[in-house]
Amino acid sequence: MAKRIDVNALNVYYSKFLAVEDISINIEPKSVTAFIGPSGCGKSTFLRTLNRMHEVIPGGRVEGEVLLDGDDLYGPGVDPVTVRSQIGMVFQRPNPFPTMSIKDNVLAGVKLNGKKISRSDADSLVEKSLRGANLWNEVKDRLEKPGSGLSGGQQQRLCIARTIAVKPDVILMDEPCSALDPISTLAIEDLINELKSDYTVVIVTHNMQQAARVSDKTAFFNIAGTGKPGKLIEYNDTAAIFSNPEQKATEDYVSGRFG
Amino acid sequence: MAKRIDVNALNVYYSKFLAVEDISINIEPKSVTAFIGPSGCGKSTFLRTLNRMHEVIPGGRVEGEVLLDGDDLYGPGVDPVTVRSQIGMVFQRPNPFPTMSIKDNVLAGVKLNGKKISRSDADSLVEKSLRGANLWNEVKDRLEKPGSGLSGGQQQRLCIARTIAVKPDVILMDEPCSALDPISTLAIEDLINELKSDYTVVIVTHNMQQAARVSDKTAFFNIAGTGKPGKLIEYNDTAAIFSNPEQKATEDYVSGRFG
Amino acid sequence: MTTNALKSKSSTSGQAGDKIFSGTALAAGVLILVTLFAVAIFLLIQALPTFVADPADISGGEGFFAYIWPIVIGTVIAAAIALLIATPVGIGVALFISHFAPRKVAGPLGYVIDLLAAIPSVIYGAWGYMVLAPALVPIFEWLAANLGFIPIFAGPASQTGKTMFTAGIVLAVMVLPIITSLSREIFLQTPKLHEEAALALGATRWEMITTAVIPFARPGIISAVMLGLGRALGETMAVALVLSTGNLIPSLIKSGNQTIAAEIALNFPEAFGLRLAELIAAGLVLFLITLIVNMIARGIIARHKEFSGAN
Amino acid sequence: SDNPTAAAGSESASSSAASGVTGTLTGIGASSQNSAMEAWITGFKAENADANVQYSPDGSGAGREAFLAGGAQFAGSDAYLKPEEAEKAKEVCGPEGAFNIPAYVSPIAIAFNLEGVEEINMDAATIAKVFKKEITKWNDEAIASQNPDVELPDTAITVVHRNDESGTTENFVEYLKAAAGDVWNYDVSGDWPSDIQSENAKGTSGVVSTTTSTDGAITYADFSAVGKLSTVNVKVGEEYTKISAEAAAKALETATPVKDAAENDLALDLERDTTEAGTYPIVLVSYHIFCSSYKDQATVDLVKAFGNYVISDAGQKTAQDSAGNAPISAAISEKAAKSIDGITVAK
Amino acid sequence: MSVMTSNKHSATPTPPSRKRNSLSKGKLPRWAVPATAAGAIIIGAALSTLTGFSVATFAIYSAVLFVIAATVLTSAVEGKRQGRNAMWTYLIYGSFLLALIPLASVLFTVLEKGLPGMSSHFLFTSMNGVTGAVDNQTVADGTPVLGGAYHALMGTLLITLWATVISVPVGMLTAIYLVEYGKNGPLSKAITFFVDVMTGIPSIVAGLFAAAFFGLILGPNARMGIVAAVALSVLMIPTVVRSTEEMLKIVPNELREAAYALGVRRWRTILKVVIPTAISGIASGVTLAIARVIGETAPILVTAGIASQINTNVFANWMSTLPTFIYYQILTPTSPTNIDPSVQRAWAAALLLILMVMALNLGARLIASLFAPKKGR
Ligand SMILES: Nc1ncnc2c1ncn2[C@@H]1O[C@H](COP(=O)(O)OP(=O)(O)OP(=O)(O)O)[C@@H](O)[C@H]1O
Ligand SMILES: Nc1ncnc2c1ncn2[C@@H]1O[C@H](COP(=O)(O)OP(=O)(O)OP(=O)(O)O)[C@@H](O)[C@H]1O
Ligand SMILES: [Mg+2]
Ligand SMILES: [Mg+2]
Ligand SMILES: O=P([O-])([O-])[O-]
Repeated sequence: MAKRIDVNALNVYYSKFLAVEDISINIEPKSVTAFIGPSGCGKSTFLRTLNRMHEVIPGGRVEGEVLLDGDDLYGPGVDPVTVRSQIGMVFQRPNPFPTMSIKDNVLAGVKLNGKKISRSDADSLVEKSLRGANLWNEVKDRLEKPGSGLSGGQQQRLCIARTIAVKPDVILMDEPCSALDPISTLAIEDLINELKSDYTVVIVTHNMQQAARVSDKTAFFNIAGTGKPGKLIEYNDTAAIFSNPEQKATEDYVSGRFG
Repeated sequence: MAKRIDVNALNVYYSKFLAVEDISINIEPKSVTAFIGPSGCGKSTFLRTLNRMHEVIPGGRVEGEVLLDGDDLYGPGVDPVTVRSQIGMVFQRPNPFPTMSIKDNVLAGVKLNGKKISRSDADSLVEKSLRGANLWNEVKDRLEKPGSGLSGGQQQRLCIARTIAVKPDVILMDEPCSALDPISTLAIEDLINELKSDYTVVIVTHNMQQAARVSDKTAFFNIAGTGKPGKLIEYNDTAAIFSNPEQKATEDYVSGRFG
Repeated sequence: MTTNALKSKSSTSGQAGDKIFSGTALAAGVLILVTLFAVAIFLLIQALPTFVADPADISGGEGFFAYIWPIVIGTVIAAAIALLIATPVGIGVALFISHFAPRKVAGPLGYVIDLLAAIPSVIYGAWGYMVLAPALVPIFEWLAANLGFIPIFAGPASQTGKTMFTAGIVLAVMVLPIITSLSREIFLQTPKLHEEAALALGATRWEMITTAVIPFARPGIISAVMLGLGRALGETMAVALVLSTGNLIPSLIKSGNQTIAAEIALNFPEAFGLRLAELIAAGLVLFLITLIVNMIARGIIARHKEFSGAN
Repeated sequence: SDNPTAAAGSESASSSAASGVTGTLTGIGASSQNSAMEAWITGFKAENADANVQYSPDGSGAGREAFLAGGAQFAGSDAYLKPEEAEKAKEVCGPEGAFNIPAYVSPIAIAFNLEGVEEINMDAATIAKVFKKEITKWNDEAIASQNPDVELPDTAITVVHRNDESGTTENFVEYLKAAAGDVWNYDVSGDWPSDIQSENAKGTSGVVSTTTSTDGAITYADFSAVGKLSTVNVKVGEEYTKISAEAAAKALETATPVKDAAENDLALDLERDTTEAGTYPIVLVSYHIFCSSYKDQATVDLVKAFGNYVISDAGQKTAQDSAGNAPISAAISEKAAKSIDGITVAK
Repeated sequence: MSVMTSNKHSATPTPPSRKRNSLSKGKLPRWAVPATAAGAIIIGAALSTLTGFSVATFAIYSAVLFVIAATVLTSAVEGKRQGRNAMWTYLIYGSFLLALIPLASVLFTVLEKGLPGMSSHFLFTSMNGVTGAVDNQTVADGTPVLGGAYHALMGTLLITLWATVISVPVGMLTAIYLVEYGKNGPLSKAITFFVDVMTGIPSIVAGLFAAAFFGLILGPNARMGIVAAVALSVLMIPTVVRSTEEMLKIVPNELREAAYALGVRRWRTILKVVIPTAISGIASGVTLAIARVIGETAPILVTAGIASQINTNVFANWMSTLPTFIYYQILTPTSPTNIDPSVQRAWAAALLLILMVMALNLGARLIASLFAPKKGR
């Protein structure tokens, strides 16, 4: 199911403001790619262009190409809905649907597809997805309760479960663990490792250890200063980025006290 | 200015649900104390009881004592407002005031209470606080712009600046860096180190490295299972917790793959 | 630990500010209750003669119940027609402005719809009988000819177009801006996080609206509809001018039927003594209807409380 | 500015002060006489610059109610005080009570909209049957037989009546009841009989505009307001009387004073079933109701001045110019002046 | 910019051969929807002609046909979900167009009938001294209509102003109590409930109540501006409470907590953080509430009386407002024989009233945009 992503000379704008400039990158199928870089350098912005979520923001637009197995996401006649159901996304802030129960949250994406799903299939999908997100034990007794009653970390795991349940080709994750404790983070990282045997995973993270642990390739983004566009500085195998970066900026960043 | 905090046999409830049970802990002035533990164990909940923010939640109540330099925060006749202006708080999610400019956000704690402040005092306070939060360079040209236009990391640093500006005795931070990139995190950690020479700092974190780097003492919380109350398992010098924990649970937690 | 330093620092003046403010807020709330109570008492006292009078002296000669129930039904019919039209259209317009129209035009469009609220009810009444009613006559005739077997469309259709159906449409136009503007504000407040969550799951725009927007806005929509219903139930002048009143009949395209508010407005000027008491009693009944309707609405909102958008 | 009719305004200001009445007189009551009342107020203020009269056309019932509650110093009413009201008036007016003065007389036209037909003759029974919806076509034999010269179309008759309670309705059905009692078997009331389901509208202007826009419609309305509508000639005695102010005034002359009324009370009972040729019996008489005594001299002066102005020739003339009604006769005017001059300060 | 993009396009080597974009498969061609619309209009016209052509049936048939056809077509080509999306999209666009019809019709009627009467004379003079005779004269001479609505305009402004001054603080404070202090206790539940009930008070009852209430204090039939303002307040308060409450509820709790944690007092938090965040919604709610009452007729009649001259004192003497002015001009024309001048004045007053509320709306929007949460950079 996994698909490759090729980005060619992509510029990303917020109305007139060029937030990300001239990115070209090839993301292999069945791999985990990590985006790292300082805050504000446009990691989230770029990630959102990969499933056309960027255009949801008023004024958000792109120039250039993003190819999913050779098909341009931004080609004429392409429906963003099709794109997004093939490329799932987990956000920085947990956002379970407040009006739905935990169970319905997990099934939200599946139900949209209009496919009839039997009760037992639904139940097993819910369990599988929640287990995958390492949340099953905590919520199995209150599947009918609203998702908003959970703690932040629990909510984020619920959102991950929701995305997994749709079984997309590509999963984009924007700092999915920034609200999680180590145990949950561990579970998610394990999950990412499992997922990559079937899917293409792209993850934004601030935790360089995490990038080093989970990703096959790492892209380092940087920004020259406020108001300047973010750029892709270096993209390489994770090992190379962390041990032997080509660029001075990358080295400075990864060899900070963090690592 | 720093003050000590002594908590005696504190139970914290959400209406009928006992979220945190029987916590006793002594937090030294001019020190940094880190709370660690798995998600949902009640770290945030307990932290919020330290400046009476817990009671803002409907049904939120406590039993027991929290002493600030020997004065019970929950004593009769104590005004929560007084408590909170002496014990500041930074939240997990960045929450700048959307109606205010960056500058007004920093001055919010001062101005909202109707205190008069001269223009020059205000300007220097803004600069000092923003520098302290490592945000000055990024926003100095747009102080009059709304705070909500910043990126997540920038917003969180703005919130830290806002709290610093009030000059409290104690600063509580609930995963203040979970939305920050390493460089900002570094700056915040440096700041915490600076702050501790004057203030008492309590920080909730998932990043054990961070706990190890910034804190003098570490408290490990755990939870036996869903619906059970969170408990303080071990509280000791940070070095001891990470190198030589007394409890098996602590050791398991800190010696995970994360370290 | 003799004195609590925190306590001594707790400035009483600051706390007084809070007390005064919350006290004022409370007083305002209580004032509303008192006013409403006073209105109820006023209605009761003034209506009392109706209930103690000899049934033969009441209009129609068969007692108050026989007098009031046809116009109660009429009131409900008028309000029902109005809401059946205005609720879907109003929500549609609100969605159009909040989620469909291009941003640049959305604001002005909302403004244009709000304008409907600005038009006084006398004008709606005048427009209703001068423009709308004649325009509807051919439609009524068509309905009577083709769907006449349904009692509500039974002919012969009114030649002036001044029917319950017309009154309902005028009321719908009048409550539309109320429903629209409140719903619109709430739709606009739907957390972006939730909308994006739905879109990222591959939802179409309509599916995003059903998963994220509508559930979040549901209590607000119900309130908006209740507000509209209040207006529809209580509207006097427009109905008085538009409707050819009469006895309760099932057909909506003939002259006939009456609403409580219009009954009061039409007869109040010449009323005195018992007739006045009767009309005020009718007002009291209207009051009770609103009470019941609101209880039902409350019930609906309360059932969804646990899953309300606030978290 | 408060001076829309610029020329007239400046003139009147100078002529005023002489009379010396001051204060504000409040009246509430019938809407029928509103146009006349505006004319009276304007005319009165032109002569008495320091005096003010305000009148709210809330309706006759509301006017009498307010008057009896002490909320207005006089009432305008399409019906005179009923005995129990007259009794109640003693509470606010003192032992002498209140009295009625006919101030405004206007014929009620039976007006219709029928293409190509200008005038139609009907007797009382036919009128009653039309409004009862027993006659439903314009070319019905009952109508045709009275109008041999008129070509009547096969149009349906749409009856348009008032949907608000009204003095016009009350006078009209009083006529039907008196002149065609065997057909019109409903109680006399300001409310249209609810058994007759028909088109209706609010106010005189409402029924007129509905009738004007509906072919085949017929209604009853104040003669001055019927505009382009045609009117029915009503059979009185052996002849058909065309509606006119003079014919209406004649009806007033044949009216009889209400029995048992006080001496100063000019309430009239009209003879609706009169057979005297040239009389138009469907007439609305609207009264001014005053107290026999008021609490202070200033009010008494004001009331007297205004009351006298209204019934004076000048007053009736202005009203006629404005409202198109019929003037009261000299005889009534004379009696009214005597009654008004009898108003005293309460002891 | 577009030149640059195309340059880049051509310059970029595109690895996989691009025959057809599989993501765009099963997508309706661009011309499909306009074509369906054209078809629907033609068939709609035909159907309508069959049953005796009228614009109304033509529009209805065409619209229904278009929605059905476009839905079916989209469903068939793009799938059921897209079909449903398309259907609802068209219905929502349709509902907007539908709502525009009465608006356009009412506005057109008011403009058509009201514009001829709009003049500075109309705007700046009262009806003092204008009698039927005057109107008869103008009709006979064909001169411009005399008399204006200045007194009524003043009355409307003053009475509405006073009603707003009473209702907005009471309504907003109540909403604040409900959202910030009531904590869903029995009292706040009762208030919420009865506020809803209050929206159902028929306006005439509100007027009678205010009249009776002031009658107790000042004696029977004490009619003046302030009594009318109180009557309008009874009608206005629930709208203010309701809309303010809804707006306060959706202010994120995080903001309140942020302020509390800074040691800001609750009332200051409410005044300086919560209300500013919600102000745009509140402003439009208040505008709506004003619009709701500014056109009221029945309660004014029994509380403020009627006047033909200017009175700017709400605490003494009778007053007219634009709606009562319109009402009486229509229902009891100054000259029954020549109603045209009165009708003209009535529609001109209606136009004036609408223009006033438009200005009010604009003002509220301005306030809202000045204070609204600032977005963007
Ligand atoms: N909605 C928006 N409108 C305008 N500019 C925006 C918007 N969101 C983000 N930006 C700007 O775009 C740039 C990139 O922001 P982005 O959120 O992508 O950074 P990031 O690398 O994800 O940062 P972080 O690590 O803090 O999440 C920043 O300068 C930011 O201010
Ligand atoms: N508002 C609330 N009402 C009821 N229960 C709550 C509320 N907030 C949190 N809880 C419950 O209290 C417990 C402790 O939650 P808390 O948010 O303090 O955990 P935490 O340690 O901060 O977790 P995290 O690391 O995810 O932030 C959890 O079981 C949670 O479900
Ligand atoms: Mg980001
Ligand atoms: Mg927490
Ligand atoms: O003058 P009316 O009583 O018929 O309105």
